[in-house]
Amino acid sequence: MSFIIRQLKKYLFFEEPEKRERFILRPGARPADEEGSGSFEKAKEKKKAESEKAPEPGDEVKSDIDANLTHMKDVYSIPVNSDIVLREFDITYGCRTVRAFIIFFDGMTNTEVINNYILKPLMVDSVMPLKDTAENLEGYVMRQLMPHCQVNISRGYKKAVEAVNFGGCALFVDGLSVCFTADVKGWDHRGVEKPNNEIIIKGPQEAFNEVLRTNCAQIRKRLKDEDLIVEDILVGRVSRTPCSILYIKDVANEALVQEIRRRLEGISVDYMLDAGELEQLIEDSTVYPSPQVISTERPDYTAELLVSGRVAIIVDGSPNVLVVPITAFDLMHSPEDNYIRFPYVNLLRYIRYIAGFLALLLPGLYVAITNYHHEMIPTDLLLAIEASREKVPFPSLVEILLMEISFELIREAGLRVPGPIGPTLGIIGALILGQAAVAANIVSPVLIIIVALTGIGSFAIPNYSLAYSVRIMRFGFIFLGALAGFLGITVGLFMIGSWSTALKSFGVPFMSPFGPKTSGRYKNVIFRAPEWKMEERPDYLNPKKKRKQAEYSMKWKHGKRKGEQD
Amino acid sequence: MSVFTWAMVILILAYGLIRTVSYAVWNWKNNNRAGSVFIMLVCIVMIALPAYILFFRT
Amino acid sequence: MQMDKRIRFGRWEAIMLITNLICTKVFLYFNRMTAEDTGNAGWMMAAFTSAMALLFYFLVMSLYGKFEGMDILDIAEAGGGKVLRTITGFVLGGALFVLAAITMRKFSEDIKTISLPTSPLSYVMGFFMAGVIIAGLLGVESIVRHNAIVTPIATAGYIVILLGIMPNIDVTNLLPILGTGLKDILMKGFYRTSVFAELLVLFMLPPFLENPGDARKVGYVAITASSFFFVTGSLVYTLVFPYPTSMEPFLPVFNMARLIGLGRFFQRIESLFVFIWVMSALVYLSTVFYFGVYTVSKAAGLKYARPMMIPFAIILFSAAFLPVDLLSVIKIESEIINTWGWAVTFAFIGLVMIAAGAGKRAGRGTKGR
Amino acid sequence: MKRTVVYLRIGCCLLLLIMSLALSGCYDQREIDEMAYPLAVGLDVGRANILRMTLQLAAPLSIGGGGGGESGGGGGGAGGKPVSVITVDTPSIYSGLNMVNNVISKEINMSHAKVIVISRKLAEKGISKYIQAMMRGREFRPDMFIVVTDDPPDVYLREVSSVLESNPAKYYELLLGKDYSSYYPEARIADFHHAIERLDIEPTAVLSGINPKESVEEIDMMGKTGEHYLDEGRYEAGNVPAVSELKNVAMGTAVFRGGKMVGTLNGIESVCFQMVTGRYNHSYWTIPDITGSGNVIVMNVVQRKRPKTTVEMKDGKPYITVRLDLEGDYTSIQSTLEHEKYPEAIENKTIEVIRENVTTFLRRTAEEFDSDICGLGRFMKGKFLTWDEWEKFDWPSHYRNSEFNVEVKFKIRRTGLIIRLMMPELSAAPRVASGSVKGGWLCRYSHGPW
Repeated sequence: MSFIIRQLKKYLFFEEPEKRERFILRPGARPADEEGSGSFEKAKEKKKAESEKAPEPGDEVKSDIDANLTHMKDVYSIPVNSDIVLREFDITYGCRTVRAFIIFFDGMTNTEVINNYILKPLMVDSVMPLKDTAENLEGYVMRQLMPHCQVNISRGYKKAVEAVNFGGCALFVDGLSVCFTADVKGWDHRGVEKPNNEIIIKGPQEAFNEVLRTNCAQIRKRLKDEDLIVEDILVGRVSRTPCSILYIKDVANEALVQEIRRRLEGISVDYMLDAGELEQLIEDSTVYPSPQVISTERPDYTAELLVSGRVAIIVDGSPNVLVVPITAFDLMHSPEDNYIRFPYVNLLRYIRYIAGFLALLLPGLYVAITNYHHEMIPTDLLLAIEASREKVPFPSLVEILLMEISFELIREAGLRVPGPIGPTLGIIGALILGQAAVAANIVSPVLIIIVALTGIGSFAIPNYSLAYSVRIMRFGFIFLGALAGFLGITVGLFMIGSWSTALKSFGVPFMSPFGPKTSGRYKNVIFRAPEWKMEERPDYLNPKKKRKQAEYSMKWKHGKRKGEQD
Repeated sequence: MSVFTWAMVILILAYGLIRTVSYAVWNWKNNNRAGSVFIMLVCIVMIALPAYILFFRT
Repeated sequence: MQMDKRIRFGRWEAIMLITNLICTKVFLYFNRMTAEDTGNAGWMMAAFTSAMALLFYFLVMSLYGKFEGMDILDIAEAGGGKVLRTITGFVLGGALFVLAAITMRKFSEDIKTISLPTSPLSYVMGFFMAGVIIAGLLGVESIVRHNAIVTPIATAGYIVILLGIMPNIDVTNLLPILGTGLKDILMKGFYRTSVFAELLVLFMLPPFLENPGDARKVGYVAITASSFFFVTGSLVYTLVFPYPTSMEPFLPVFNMARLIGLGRFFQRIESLFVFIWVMSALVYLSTVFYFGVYTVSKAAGLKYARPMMIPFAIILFSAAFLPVDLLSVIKIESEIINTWGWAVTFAFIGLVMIAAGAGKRAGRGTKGR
Repeated sequence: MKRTVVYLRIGCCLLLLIMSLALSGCYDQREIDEMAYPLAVGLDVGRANILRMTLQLAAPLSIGGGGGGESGGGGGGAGGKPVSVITVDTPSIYSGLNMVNNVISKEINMSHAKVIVISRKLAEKGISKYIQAMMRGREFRPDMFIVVTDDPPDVYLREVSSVLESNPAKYYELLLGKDYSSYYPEARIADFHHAIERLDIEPTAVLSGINPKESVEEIDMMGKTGEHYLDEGRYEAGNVPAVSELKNVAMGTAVFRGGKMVGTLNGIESVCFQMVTGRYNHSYWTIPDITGSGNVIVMNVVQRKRPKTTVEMKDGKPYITVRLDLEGDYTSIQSTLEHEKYPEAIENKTIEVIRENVTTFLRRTAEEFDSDICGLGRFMKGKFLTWDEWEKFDWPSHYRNSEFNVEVKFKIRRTGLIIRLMMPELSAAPRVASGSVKGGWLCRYSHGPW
């Protein structure tokens, strides 16, 4: 009850809006709080400090192995927890024997590696005579006894537990107040496969999978550039999901990277499992229908977007990578646009925009015209529609809603039915239902055409999320069209337009480069210029380097031939 | 006008009035007396004008 | 004012904003008004009016030099203190408000006439109001950017109308060349400088501009662009509708669009232009309304303009109902707004600037700092 | 967080607004099948009231092809009449629409009316008030055609039953908006309306009528004057020697002065009318043979440029010069004489014929009708500086005194598919003796030397 009153109060009474810094991506901007040094250097220092930070009190690894053992058993609820493996053994060090144990999850780790490169050296090789009888056991274990490439020393339990949770193995040795963590991930996962949802005909056919590092590597192998930075951030208080921020150091705007870092660090949830969740946690407006983040499963497309100065976020366990910031027009681009020749791209884009227009407005326009603007229809068509509607008992609004809803139904059901039945269901649904509905005089035949065109239009939209938003808004336009004809539809367009122009995706106005106007509007927004003309990165991203091509990118066309010179 | 329309009109007017008056109060508290008075005047016009249109104009 | 401090926009957006504000009346009544004033020489009057507006603007702007980057309220304060600032703010805000109310009424009546004849006016106006309130709440950024998108589209639509009507033109309609006489062209043309009344929004813009020096240029470009619309509009209109009948159409451009018929299929498309009209009308209304509220709130020293949107929207909605019928709306429009608008836009602002200049010289400027 | 609250607030406002709008009802919302669409409107002098109005309503089920209902019965619908005609006597157009709504169940929507048919009687009484009423209405289109008939429109509209098109609207659009016959002008209501109010031009309408002939015998009874041919353009609608299933014929022009009809032009005069106004497209002209035998030469005459017209005032009389610039193709030469060899002679003959026709037509408009339908006054306007002077000059009062001078330029450009004999020195064709009138051209085609 008090909550309701509080909410009511919020709506009814004026209270001073809290001071919020709105992030606006400005040209050449450095983050406002760090004059002088770039945010990249700052981040570097921060990371360094973090890795050297002493563990919090109470979290330090004890030098007494029994204490460590009880602690770890406690943490992992051994023996209730059955897939955790705790193996105790002895290390012979010089002439003494030291107790030790390792702990790891069965199934998440590669036992082969543990056996051969961790346990074997520790248990067997340590017996061999030492070349160097240094007193320092810690250094001895680290440098000689663990022939594994990824070993870290941690002084706190937390890090060790984190590592074990993420497919590592922790080694505790008696007498040492540190533990060693080795990365021995070895769970089963999907290999690199063909993309399932963003299918293109020409171009690379590799998709991201669910493994973070594989995904990073997929991008890195395309962008062979040491300036490509992969920054890790753990999101989720409990799940500690590793996420990577990818950007090209000398291209991406530092303020932008800083803002993304800030948003990711500012997420306070327990579990964060997928990129789809992360998208909702970092986007600017959750209510706005269309997505403000590109979520792609194609490494090549991600690389292309990174080159233009955008930033990618990879979430471990999710085959989709988020790329920000974007504008409304980027959502109408397909990865294939880069790989096919320029005349075809323009035709395709043109068709895509028509498809978007149809998917968004066609039913609304149909309702508006048939209910308000009869004079617009050519007389022959008008009489045909009138004849076909003569026996239909519903008003055209009900008629179109009926068909739209059954269309969505077929779509959703087709997704759920297993494998090969899916398309069949679609055909049955579309053909039989449509045909029968017309025969039964429930809908008019013209309407079937409208709904079919709308459906096809919405599938031609390259971005999956955008297609959703278009479908939602379509219903709004149907109602507005039924309310006041073209006036209603125009007011609806105006409202959506106002909202879009007020919106920002990570500091970039959503409707740029048209509102606000920036340069390069005719290069790669609605139309696409030839490849050699793509000299500049999008202006609205304010990248560090404006140009990405030489002025004459086809050098061979200009200078002389070698033979001629000689 | 139907009952529903009346209800809508009254609801909108009441909402606008309460919110604006609360803004005036906020201004008064923040030492903007003149501004507060101005907002109150706006409030009066806001109620008077629709009332005139709805009731008193022949 | 609130977070607006950080909001900036470029020259292009400002030009589009001002041009759309001035040119929306081409869709409404401008052509008929020129025909009523000067017969078939309306295009001459339009050209003369534009030239006069440029001259006035030049004069006003020559006073502006010292105050670069300030809006008219700050200028008034620099010269005449708080009192002048408040007076200026209320005069300008009031003027914008009258413009918004009349245009709102007019557009609603138009839409009612051409596509929703049996709906009550409040129903039609409700749609406009909804758009205006939402744009007002979303703020100046959204309005300005929307202008930058809508104005080119509206221009394209307008040019399509002009091209589509080409087969119907008759060049002899321009004769006798001087229309109802040179005196009419000059005298009425002078008063009709009022069609540039919306320029006063420009004097509120400088703080928002990325480069405050642009304000001057924005004005010149916007006036020139508008004069293009005015002249082509009335020229083509006169060429299509011969003089005595050219005074009749209630909605000149709509009537022109009705005549478009290119073959059996490409005709009866005037309803499509409802899109363009309503769109530019909504942008116009939201801009004028927003800046009206903004000016008044700033003059009253309010910290936030947004909470004033709803009360002022209610006032606007009721004020639009004040004229009893369409004829009185047209009368107000042509006899008050379009006859005396220049007094506010050019004379009043010029006076304020002169006063401010004098005040500054008298030493107030240093104290204000 | 706060931002979302703002959006939520906006969303709530929106929802409330839309709900209120929705609940208050969609006032203008009309389904297509709740409307009846007249395709033509007829106006006549009423007996029971001032005006007799006839509406020709489209019957969608028979035009649009019956409702897609195999199961519903009815089906096909090709059998029914495409239109249904209603006649009411009424004081004015709009009150007539009200009355019609008492008869039929659907609301009348005029936005698809293509043509307005006016009886001659009404036209002679004056129709400007009705035209004005239609121009004011939102539903009437400004591009409706305007037609005057000798017969009552109710009879006329009942007779309209096109054979080639199932949809009468298409029939009207193709018939009246066509550009391949010049025997009647293109008359749209918007132009008509303008012309009523203008000083420098007078309105015209298409002349149409019912051709009642049922059989060829009726044509036989029209009689013929000897062996000489009659120009096909001398007819007016209603007395055209044709028999067809289609009873209504459009031919000729109705001439108005102000809002009142003052006379008619026949087909050939209508052609001249369009030549002078520059809206002439092309038509076949029948030119008598230069030798004076009963044969004819048929010429496809095209307007090359818009005519140049000048008006001079001399001793208070307008001297009007019209310069026509035409060109043409041979379409047929009946005589066996090789007329192709003498293009100049034929050109001159054509010029003579056209000039005579145009001059007669112009004189007729000035002297008989006193109505400047060609808009020649438009060329006088430029001589004045201001509108007041032009109004004071009062062109309509001067027009009847006009002197006309028609200059025609005509050049034969092409010869159709047969080009032989154009150049005498190249042709080695044997000369066929003249005088064999009958079948002369026939033997050229079938027994030619090639």
